[in-house]
Amino acid sequence: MMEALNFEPATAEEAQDQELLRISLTYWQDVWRRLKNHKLAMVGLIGVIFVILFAIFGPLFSQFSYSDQNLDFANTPPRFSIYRVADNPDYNVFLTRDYKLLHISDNGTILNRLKLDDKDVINKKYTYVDGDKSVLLDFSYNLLPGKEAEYDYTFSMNGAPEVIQPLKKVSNRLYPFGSDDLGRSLLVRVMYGARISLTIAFVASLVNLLVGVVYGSIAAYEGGRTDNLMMRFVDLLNSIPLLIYIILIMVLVGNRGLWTLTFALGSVYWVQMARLVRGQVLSLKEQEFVLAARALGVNRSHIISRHLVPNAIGPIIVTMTMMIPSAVFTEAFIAFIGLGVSAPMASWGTLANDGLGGLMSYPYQLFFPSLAIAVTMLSFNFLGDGLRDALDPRLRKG
Amino acid sequence: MKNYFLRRFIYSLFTIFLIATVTFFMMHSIPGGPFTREKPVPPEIMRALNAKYHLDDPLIVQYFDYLKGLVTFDLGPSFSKIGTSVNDLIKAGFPITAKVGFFAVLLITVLGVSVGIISALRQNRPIDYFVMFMATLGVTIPSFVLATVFIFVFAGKLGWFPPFGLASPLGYVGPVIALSGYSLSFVARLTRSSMLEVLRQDYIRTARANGLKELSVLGKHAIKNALIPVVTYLGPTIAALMTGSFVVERIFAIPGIGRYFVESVSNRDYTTIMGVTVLYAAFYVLMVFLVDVLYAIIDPRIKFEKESG
Amino acid sequence: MKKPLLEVNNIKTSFFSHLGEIQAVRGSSFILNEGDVLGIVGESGSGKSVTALSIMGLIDNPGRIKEGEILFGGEDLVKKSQTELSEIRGNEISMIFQDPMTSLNPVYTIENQMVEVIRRHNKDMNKREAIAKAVEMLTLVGIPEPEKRIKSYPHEFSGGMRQRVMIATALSCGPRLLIADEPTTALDVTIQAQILDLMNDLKQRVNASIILITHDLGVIAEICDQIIVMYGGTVMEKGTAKDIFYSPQNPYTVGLYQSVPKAGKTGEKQRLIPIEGSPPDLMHPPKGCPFSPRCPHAMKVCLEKPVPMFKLSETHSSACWLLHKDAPAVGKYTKGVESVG
Amino acid sequence: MLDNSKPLLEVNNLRKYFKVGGGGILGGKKSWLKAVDGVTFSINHGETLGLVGESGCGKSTTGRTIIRLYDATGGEVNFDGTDLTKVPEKELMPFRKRIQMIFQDPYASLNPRMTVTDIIGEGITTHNISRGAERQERIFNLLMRVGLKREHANRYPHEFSGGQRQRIGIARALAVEPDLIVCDEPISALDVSIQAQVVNMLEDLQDEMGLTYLFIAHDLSMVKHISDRIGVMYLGQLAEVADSDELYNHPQHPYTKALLSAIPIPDPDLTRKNKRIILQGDVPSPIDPPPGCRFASRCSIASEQCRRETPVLRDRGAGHLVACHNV
Repeated sequence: MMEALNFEPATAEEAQDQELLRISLTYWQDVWRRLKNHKLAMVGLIGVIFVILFAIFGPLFSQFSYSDQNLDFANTPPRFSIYRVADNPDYNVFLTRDYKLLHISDNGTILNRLKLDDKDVINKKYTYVDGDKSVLLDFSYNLLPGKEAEYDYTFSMNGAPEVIQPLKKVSNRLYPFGSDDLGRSLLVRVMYGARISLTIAFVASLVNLLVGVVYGSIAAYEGGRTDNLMMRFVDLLNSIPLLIYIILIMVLVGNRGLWTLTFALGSVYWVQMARLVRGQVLSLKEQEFVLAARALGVNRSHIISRHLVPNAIGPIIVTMTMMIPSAVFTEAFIAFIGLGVSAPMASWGTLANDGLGGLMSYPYQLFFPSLAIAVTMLSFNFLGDGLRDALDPRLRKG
Repeated sequence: MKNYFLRRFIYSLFTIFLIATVTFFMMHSIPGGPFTREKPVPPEIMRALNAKYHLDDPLIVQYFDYLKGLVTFDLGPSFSKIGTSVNDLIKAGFPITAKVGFFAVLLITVLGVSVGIISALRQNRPIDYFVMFMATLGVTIPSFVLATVFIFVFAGKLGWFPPFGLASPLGYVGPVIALSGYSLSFVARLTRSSMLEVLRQDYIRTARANGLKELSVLGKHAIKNALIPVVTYLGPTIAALMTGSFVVERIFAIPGIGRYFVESVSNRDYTTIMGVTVLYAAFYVLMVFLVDVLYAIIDPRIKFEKESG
Repeated sequence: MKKPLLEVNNIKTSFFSHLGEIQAVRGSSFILNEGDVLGIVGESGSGKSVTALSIMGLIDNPGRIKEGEILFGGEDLVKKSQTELSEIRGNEISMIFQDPMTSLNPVYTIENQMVEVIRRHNKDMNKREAIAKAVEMLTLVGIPEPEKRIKSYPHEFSGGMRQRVMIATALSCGPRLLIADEPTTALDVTIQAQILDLMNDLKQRVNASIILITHDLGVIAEICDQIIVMYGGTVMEKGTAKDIFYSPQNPYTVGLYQSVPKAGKTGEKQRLIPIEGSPPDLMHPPKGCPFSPRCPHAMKVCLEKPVPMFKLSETHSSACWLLHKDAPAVGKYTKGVESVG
Repeated sequence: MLDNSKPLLEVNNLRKYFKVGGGGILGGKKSWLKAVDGVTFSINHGETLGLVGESGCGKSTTGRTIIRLYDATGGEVNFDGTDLTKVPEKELMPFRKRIQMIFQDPYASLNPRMTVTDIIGEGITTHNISRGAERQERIFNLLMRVGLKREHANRYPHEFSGGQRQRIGIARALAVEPDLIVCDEPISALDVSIQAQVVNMLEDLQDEMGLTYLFIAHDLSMVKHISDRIGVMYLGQLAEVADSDELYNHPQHPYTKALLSAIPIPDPDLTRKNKRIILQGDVPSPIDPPPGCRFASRCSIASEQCRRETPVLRDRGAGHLVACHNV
């Protein structure tokens, strides 16, 4: 059991071998490694990329533009219950909520609208014609007291037996997200809405970033009276309800364009960024590595570009990722109370606002813009949370 | 200490004054008067209207009249609702808005804080993940979506709640949820992170080292410190709930002040816009001030630092 | 013969991070007798504070005591639940910490915090009696005008005064053991002198054993009877103050002593003898003796095999292969008897 | 060439006040934090002057004011014949090369986003000393000089231990070949065994390169070890200046005596025999300090005069300067 103990002196190399060198990673490699391990952040990142691609390239693949309308195909939902009124050749119809009868192909393409020929309101019997075909719709069952039938409508074509059961549900090939009350493709409008909403959000955030960084760093770098005065102004802005001021600016400017909104958002929300940057610069300015650079006589622009900015960039990026969704949010909010971009342009907020009226009949018109907003918000939030953890300097000591 | 509050109070009044001034000049720099309509109004009627509302006075005179009105709490007549004053509109709308807002604040503080604390104490366990997931959803769904989904599902499909109005107590449920959704989630997240931060502090370790019961360590030593950032957030939030009410009041057809504001914006009813803006701003500034006071009460270091530093 | 109050047997405490296991304490054993003042000395990362927190049962997530036992008055503290431990903490074992600026709750008055602790462990005491007790303790630790100052908040005290408050609170329930974790490190030299003076004074007047943790050999020389030298999560040497300072039997202890200037000596400038290299990474601790990579006398066995304790006298033992009977004779290192624990 | 007959650095009645409180439209009253209030000393070529004192005594501020990280409120800093406080910012460059600083916190003193090469090379580039391969070679040499390896050049600060980081900080200062180095508590954040490594290295470098040090620290025993002369600071003023051994063996100022006796000696018998002077109370606030001797409130021999008049630093023979009315 007793093994021989080796009491020879150890060489320096043997002793050195015991000391392990740590893996060398640059800051951004390290951040990226952390971020990759953060599952929700990766979900967020993919979401963000998806939303941006959707906005940029989505419209290219569509035959419609955001303003192409077709009143015949207004208010079509994303999914149809189709009734097959003739077998040979196939003839499927779909009845919209406002009693338009549409001819639908087997795979869900809208072919044409049948003309309403005769409207017997009292007996609830409508007749639609398409060339030589005529379809009789009977929805009087709806009115029977204590309705016993399990169906609401019957269709019969050219006097053929009544069809009471829908054939199947198919997705709307022409308008995957359905169409709005003017027969515009909601998918295309949501894509264009993404362009508008994201443009407003990105540009406004960029303006905020720029103003905030410049304002905050000047205040912090100059210090003293300048800083005091500048920060009093920020305090003042901070103590007023900014949303109201955006509304006032919108009223004031009158024109409801894209740039007005961007300007309105950009003019007030830089306050948060300015405070953050000031705080960062103030604390970094007193850090010993900045003092060391100053003691070496490194000039101001180098100190800012090599010492201050690279070390403040983490929190700035995090704030930026949080600013974009909040700009989307605010824009949607403003649009929702009727101050958004004017028609036929549409942001997600205006789309949601338009969809509100027909909520009970056409819920999808509200659902899709809302979904787009929520997905964007969620993605940016996940990404921002992940970045915050990944960039947290407290986790990076030693 | 008293000195500090007095200074803060004077500062608040000064802020309100500045806001009122800026708002006044903003509103008066809009091209076209409040009576500019698509249909041209005959010049003599326009003159008469302008004279009636003193719009023909020099701007500076109007400004001082307006300030005098503010000091005496008279916000002038409404331009669009003939015969009613802005004061009347506020008297009619504000209590309703305040009531909904009050319930929302109650929900946010009670539920948001407690859920945040539970989540922090059960960090990285299922309940924490669940709460944080809900809270993240909560901060990402706009209030109008929340409101419409509520109406569509609970009022429309299920019929549990009335879709519009506040006639029955059940009518409050939807507006309060829609109004508080975002802040509720935010407060929960904030409370959680603040609580986790506090639990890492040395004085918590001291409390444990002194053998204090876990209930006291958490309930007394941790919570009071953890609430400091939450309180700071609550002031502006309470005020923001009032502004958030634009949308919610519109969707639920509640005759609150937010709806009047939206209407006045589309009607270019300048006195009402100004009145409501100043009211909001004053309310906001007051809330921030109250939070400062509360803050100083919770955290004894504040007055010390602010007085000496 | 003194009775042992605390017996720490082969404690291993680790922290589990996403990068791996940090073995903060890798088997530490010692005995503290009643009425003794034990000093634990070591550099940062030596495991001295974690040892103390293990005794207190205050190892937070993601750390835990992996094995070993801590016998206090014959009972194993490792096996006790947090609820049971909370009855002991602050009552029978108290602890004060390094940074008095952050160790008191900023939002409660001193009175509030002291009374809470006193009444926690003296359930029959009413509030007035507890306040009287608190004032008495503050007087004991030399706070001027204690009746008035007790109403203050922590931020209204200086660092030295806060550390006095911490000591007063720790002693208020008459503990049998006081653990002081670097109590003077955050303080200025003249304030440190005040606190050390106070502790020396209390040592006579209070009936408690003390564990003093510090990195400062001077502080330890001043107060402690028994000394433990820790490095890399293990105990390197233990003995009386005289053993450790006058006949150290471990290259690490010797190295530590040689790296501090001897302020007493004058005349010709003396060169310091530093320990080369850096302390071990506790995520990947050396296989053998933790000090072997930096040791001037390192042998092959030192790098390969963990060192057992070698007993040199009743009071003195050291973990170093040089003390093995077969090892070559080096300097003043003598031979010891291999022992367990 | 350097003029060795005169001191390299002469600090004359240096003052640095910071404004505290006040500000804003409704701000409270302003007051002054007198961090450095009339400090006078000189350092000869190749000498090490230690500056000791407790936290808040103004020793670091003195160092930073000397190298113009702060602008002095008053007084002179004569470096090799030039009053640095009067030199315009733009013309400071030659002096930035000649005076360097080593900092306290090995974690905060290196930019975490820069590699060791960038950190050490910054001064070389700024002062146009060398470029390209020559610059890189110079950096390698500096690394080896401070006991690190060539392989370390492309690493980031977080990959090093505290002691290694402090070496990088020293290499950065040495890169521009300065005459004077202000060492601002360079060892107080390090472990005991590492402290000795750094101190020995500083001593070796001084011998090899003829450096002059202003060594700032709160640990008197280490300061005594490294310094030729020592200045003891209390609340922004110098209490006593003398040769290290003289100061250590024959302290005259009551504060120096207390400070010396407060150092715990790593020798159980000696330290327990040592009769210790315990100062009562805490260091008063440096904000708007009362007139008279700053130490009067804690001094056992303070007289009426001490509370009225500020004592000046007077030579008590052989360059032993004391600022006290009663010794």
